[in-house]
Amino acid sequence: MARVLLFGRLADQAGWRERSIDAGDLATLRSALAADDAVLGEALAGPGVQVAVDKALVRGEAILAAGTEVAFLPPMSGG
Amino acid sequence: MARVLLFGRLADQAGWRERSIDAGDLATLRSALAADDAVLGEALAGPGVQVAVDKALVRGEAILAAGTEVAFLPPMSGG
Amino acid sequence: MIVTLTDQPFEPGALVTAFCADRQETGAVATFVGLARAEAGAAAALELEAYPGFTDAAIGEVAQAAIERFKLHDVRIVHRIGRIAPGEAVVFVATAAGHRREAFEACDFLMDYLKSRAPFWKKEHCPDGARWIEPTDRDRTDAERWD
Amino acid sequence: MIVTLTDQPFEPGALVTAFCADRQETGAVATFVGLARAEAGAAAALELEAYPGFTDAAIGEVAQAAIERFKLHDVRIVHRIGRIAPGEAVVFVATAAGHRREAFEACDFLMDYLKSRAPFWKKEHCPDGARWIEPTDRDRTDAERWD
Repeated sequence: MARVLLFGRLADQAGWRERSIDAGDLATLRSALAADDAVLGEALAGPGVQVAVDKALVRGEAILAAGTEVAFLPPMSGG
Repeated sequence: MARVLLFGRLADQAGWRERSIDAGDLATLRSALAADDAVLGEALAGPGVQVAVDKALVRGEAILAAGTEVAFLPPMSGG
Repeated sequence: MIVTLTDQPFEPGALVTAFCADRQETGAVATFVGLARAEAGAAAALELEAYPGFTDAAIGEVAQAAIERFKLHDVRIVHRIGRIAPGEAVVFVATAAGHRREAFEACDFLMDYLKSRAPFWKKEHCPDGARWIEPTDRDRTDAERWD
Repeated sequence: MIVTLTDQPFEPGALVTAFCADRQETGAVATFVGLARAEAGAAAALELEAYPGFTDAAIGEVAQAAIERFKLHDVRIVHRIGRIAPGEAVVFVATAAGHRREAFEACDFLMDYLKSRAPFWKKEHCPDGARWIEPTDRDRTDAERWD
């Protein structure tokens, strides 16, 4: 189970901020999220959305161990 | 009588900071000061020394009414 | 160097007092306080979201880079998160250096980073609804001065 | 806009608190605190002489020029005079503006003026005697940036 976090407009779009999802890698996780909510799936793949795995930014694929935290970060606005 | 004020190194050189001197204009005042202390007279005419009459900078000659404040200002150092 | 994210109002003056205390080599302390503009009641309330553990770590890395780049003695950063009322302090940055040029430039550099690139998500609550906002062109231009 | 010369120690944090209070349009407050460096006891004690009524008026004129040039909402300046112990605050400048660029630049501008051109006379007291000092080349170069 990965702990999935959504921030900013992604959380508003999805209607949730945190959810546990069973997925062994990032691609599987993305598919599970898109199967549940196609609009969210598209938003997560949208321009400028970054992914952090256990608080480190990753590009492309990542293996997700049990308890891994995956955060989807829309473009950052600054403070 | 003009009230004469010295600042910075000029006061240290003269050994006084404030003195009343009878003079109707700046040239007379400078002569009186130089007659009393030739080294000071030279310092007051030295490069970068400015004169303020009643707290306004003046260049060249100035008439001194009774009670006028004349300040000799060595080069300013900033704070 | 300390970076704090807080969802509670904070007092910039108290931070300045603590930051200036007991310094030996420091001749210059520059600070910046960003306030949520009140604009006579017309202002939108501001909501800032951070990713705790990620946002503060990212800011800390940039603060450390500033310490090295500008030869700082110390940095203090406090940033509000959550809902911020008009007139309240949003951000505080203090930099300590031997001389003023380094203190000013580092404070300016850190503010440009915080306002344009730091991992926050900003929402404005207006009478007609809420919207997520992006950095302004000026924020981007300011930040690019340091690249 | 307030300019104060004081021969007593002052607390920069309290000035920041007062300066930030009750602002409507101000989004940005930049401040600078100049400290007398302690340098582990090796520092010379500093003595600053001013011409009361002349020095504060001259500073006030430059502060007013800064308000116009940088579109400031407010300026606060406090400058110590007399004998200043190591570690004590020598100068405090705060600028309030709508946005940060103007607040920073005005604070920087005012400090350059205060450090290089303001009507003060500065004496350093060292173990081997006292000497009057002049602005450094860097002070002059910094101040000339604004001409």
